Amino acid sequence: MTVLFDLVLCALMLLAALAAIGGRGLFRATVFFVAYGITVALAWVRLGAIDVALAEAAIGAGLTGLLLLGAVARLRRAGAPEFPVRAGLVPALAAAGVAGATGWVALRVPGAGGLWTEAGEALPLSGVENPVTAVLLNFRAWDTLLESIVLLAALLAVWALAREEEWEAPVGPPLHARPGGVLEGMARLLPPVGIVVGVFLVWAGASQPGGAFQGGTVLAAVGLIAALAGLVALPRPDSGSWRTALAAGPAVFLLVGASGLALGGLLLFPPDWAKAMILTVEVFLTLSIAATLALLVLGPPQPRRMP
Amino acid sequence: MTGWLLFAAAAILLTLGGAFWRVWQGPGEADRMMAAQLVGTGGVGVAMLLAPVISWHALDVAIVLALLAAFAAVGFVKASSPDGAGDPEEAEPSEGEEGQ
Amino acid sequence: MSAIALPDVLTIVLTGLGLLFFLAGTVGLLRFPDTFSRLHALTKADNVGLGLVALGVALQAETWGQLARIALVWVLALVAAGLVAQLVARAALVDRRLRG
Amino acid sequence: MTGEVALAVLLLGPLLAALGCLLAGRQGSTVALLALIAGAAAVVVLWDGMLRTGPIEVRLGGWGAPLGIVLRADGLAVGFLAAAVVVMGAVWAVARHDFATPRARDVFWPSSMLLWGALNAIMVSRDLFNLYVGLELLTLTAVAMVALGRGPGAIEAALRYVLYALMGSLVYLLGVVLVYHGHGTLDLDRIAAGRSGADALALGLMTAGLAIKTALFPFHAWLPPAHAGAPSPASALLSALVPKAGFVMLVRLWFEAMPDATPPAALAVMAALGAGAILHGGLMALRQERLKQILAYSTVAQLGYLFVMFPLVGGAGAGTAGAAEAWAGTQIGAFSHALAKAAVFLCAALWIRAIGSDRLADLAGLARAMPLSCFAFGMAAVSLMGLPPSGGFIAKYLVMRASFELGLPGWGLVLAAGGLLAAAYFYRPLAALFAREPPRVQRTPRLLEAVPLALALAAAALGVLSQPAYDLLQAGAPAYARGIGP
Repeated sequence: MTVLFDLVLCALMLLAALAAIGGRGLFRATVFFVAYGITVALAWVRLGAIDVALAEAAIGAGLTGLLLLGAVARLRRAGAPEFPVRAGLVPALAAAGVAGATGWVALRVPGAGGLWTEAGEALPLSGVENPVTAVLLNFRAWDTLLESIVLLAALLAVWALAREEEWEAPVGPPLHARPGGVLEGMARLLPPVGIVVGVFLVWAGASQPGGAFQGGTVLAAVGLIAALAGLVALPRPDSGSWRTALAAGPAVFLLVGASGLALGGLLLFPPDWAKAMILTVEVFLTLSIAATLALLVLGPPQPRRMP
Repeated sequence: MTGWLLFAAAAILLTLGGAFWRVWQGPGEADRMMAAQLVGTGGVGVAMLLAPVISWHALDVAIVLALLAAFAAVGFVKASSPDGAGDPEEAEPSEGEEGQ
Repeated sequence: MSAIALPDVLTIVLTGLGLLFFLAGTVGLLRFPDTFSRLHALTKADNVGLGLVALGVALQAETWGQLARIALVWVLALVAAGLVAQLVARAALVDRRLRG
Repeated sequence: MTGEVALAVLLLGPLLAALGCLLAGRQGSTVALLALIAGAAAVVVLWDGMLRTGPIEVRLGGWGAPLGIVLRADGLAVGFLAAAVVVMGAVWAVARHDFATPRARDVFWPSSMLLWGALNAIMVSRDLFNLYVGLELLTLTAVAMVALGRGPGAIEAALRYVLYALMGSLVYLLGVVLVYHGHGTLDLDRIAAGRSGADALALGLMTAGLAIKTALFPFHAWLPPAHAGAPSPASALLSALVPKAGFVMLVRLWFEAMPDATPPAALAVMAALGAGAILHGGLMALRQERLKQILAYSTVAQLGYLFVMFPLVGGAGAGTAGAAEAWAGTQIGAFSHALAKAAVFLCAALWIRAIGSDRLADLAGLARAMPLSCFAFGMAAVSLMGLPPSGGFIAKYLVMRASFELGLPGWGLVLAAGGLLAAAYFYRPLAALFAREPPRVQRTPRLLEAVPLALALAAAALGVLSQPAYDLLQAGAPAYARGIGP
């Protein structure tokens, strides 16, 4: 039965991917991309990688869909011609060749088995019980620290797209909805639930799947729903409080990492304090990830008068 | 039990194949969007069915999927409003002859 | 051949019924003639389907936390589907191009 | 411990400074200056410590490989850390005047600090995935800087850059996956200790990805529009420093992690691509009408020089004195290119401020009005052509001598051809600058003109002080390049 399930899931995943790149029309491609994100999240569940599935569900099926649909609409309003989203034969063959070769070699060459044993032995010293969190926030904290800053760099790149005279404007398009309408009702209903779910994912991340990234993404998503209904005012890129929110997570992470120097080594989390240190980092990181992702989706500042 | 749950999950996935066809075929963008919505609901169902088999934490994935199921659709209705930032309820139906 | 416990039988029956609703929803999505009736088929069918699947999985749950999550998933899916159907239908009503 | 603190200053310092710049807004450049001063001191401490005790190793979080990440500041790393801090400092001095508007200021200062931090992180990392993360950060900040340029051309260049770079990242990451599958570790030294049947494909994929990021011919199409379209002080960072990160990663992969997976034919292919870059970049530079485009194509060509090293250091000559010379020559070449290329781009920045254009025709006669910067440009051009006295000359001399010693004179001749091309494409801007025409310019402070001059003099000094650079590069160099008999 497992084989049947796997076959159907893989077929769907491939179909969604091919339809997203092989068909005509940006809108259809985008919808297939959302469907693809859902199937990939399910594949991660099937593989037991719940942490990744959570991230994929929130990013792949959630935020990216919103971002791409907005882009499609913007292109249309700008009068851009509907260019064919048709991957050329050569890149398609090249991609298939690379994927095929990688798969073939990976199946043929015996695997070295990863680092499960080492991670299991070190887990009691890491301060948390979820091995994924131990890897992300302790064993390989330097990677995660850099990754959290990568998000910020991406936001800077998005903001760089604004024109000089637009820097005074709030980010994103001017969002509004009918007062008391369905959209506004939804925007009042979902965020409280989403905040509970997001906070739960962060809090639970120490012992079970979840964590700052997953929780932060959910918080960003429900925040965006509120923003889409015009319930929250969008910030300007030079807003001090928002910049503090963007910087807080990486800053706390950096300071905690540097404080390790006093405790015996860079990015060192002594076992007795590790849990407190990691949770502190995660709380601030969640805030920053949520703020950064939400601002990334909203885009650069835009003038309030539409052309 | 495991066998049945996996079978049921595979069967739901197969019905999603039908939704894929509707996304491909359209004809309207509303059709494509609603079919994607079905893929989302189906995905929630599959994640729930996998929970007893793989890990009960799969329910958290189902929650996130369900919570954000509406997300793409909200983006869609926003994007299809006149200024790309509004809400279809703010506008009057223009040609409602078949929609009443 | 061991006897199957009652909860397992119920799970199979409920999820099986849920499957039928998913199937019905997909058939509706594929066969109904216009955008609005397709919308209608979909939201009704897949929500009942999802509800039945949720009930079936709930019988396998081991803790109250799991039960609560299953309930949350279903409620979220119901709310999302209702709101989305409303919004998309409204958008299609305002702008007939979306109907194709 | 001192070394660990110095490394912490160089790794965490720029990142903290970037956050500080984001919060400080108007005071961004001050925050950046403080970080640069601290960074310069840290480089001195590291350099000194390394010469006394050898490469400095830090096991982050106390874990060590394979579970954790190991950092190591060896000669190669410290050399690039030093080059980076010098170039950053010079760019700071010019950028402080150029990025005055709120948007430019608010994006440039955090981005430049992040770029510096990412570069430092890559230079000292010994972990394939950590290198990937560092490269992502570097690329995104570089893209942000390109997007800061004016006009739709800049956005198009940034978009093209992003698409190329993402493709490179994914292909590299696929290779990393294969390595982890085969070796069960991501640590460079542990990978070198074992072997896996997946090594050849993994190395091929990672090389392809990094070749895109390094703009190695024929994957260079993104570079000229990006480097020519970015604001000039940013171009200096992009051209002088950013592609070197991918190059250092390639060197670490080919000569440190997987020396056994590289047959002579593959080494020759890398050098052949380098030769292609030298010829193509040089010929294209000859045909450009705008100074910044000439400089961008010159970067394509100069990056090609770095790859000529591959068959000289690996292959038959591995472990001989010739290999050690080719190794040191190439790295000195990379340092002197960083200094000289930053110098010429900063000249371009000053001139664009003064006359509002970088067309060769508009530069005519500028040497009368801005003699210092024009002299700096000339000095830097001498180094980029590989004429004495300069780091560029020593670099080329060492690599050419190695190619003759090892019986592979063809590669040496390619370098000579590249030098002739460089002389040809630099002749045009130089001729324009020193033409007898009355220039009309806005006044530029002399002190600003001294900034590129300092860089150009540093590039020249590398030629005179090549022995310390050579000693530095021998510290922790792979056995291939240590000049010990096989």
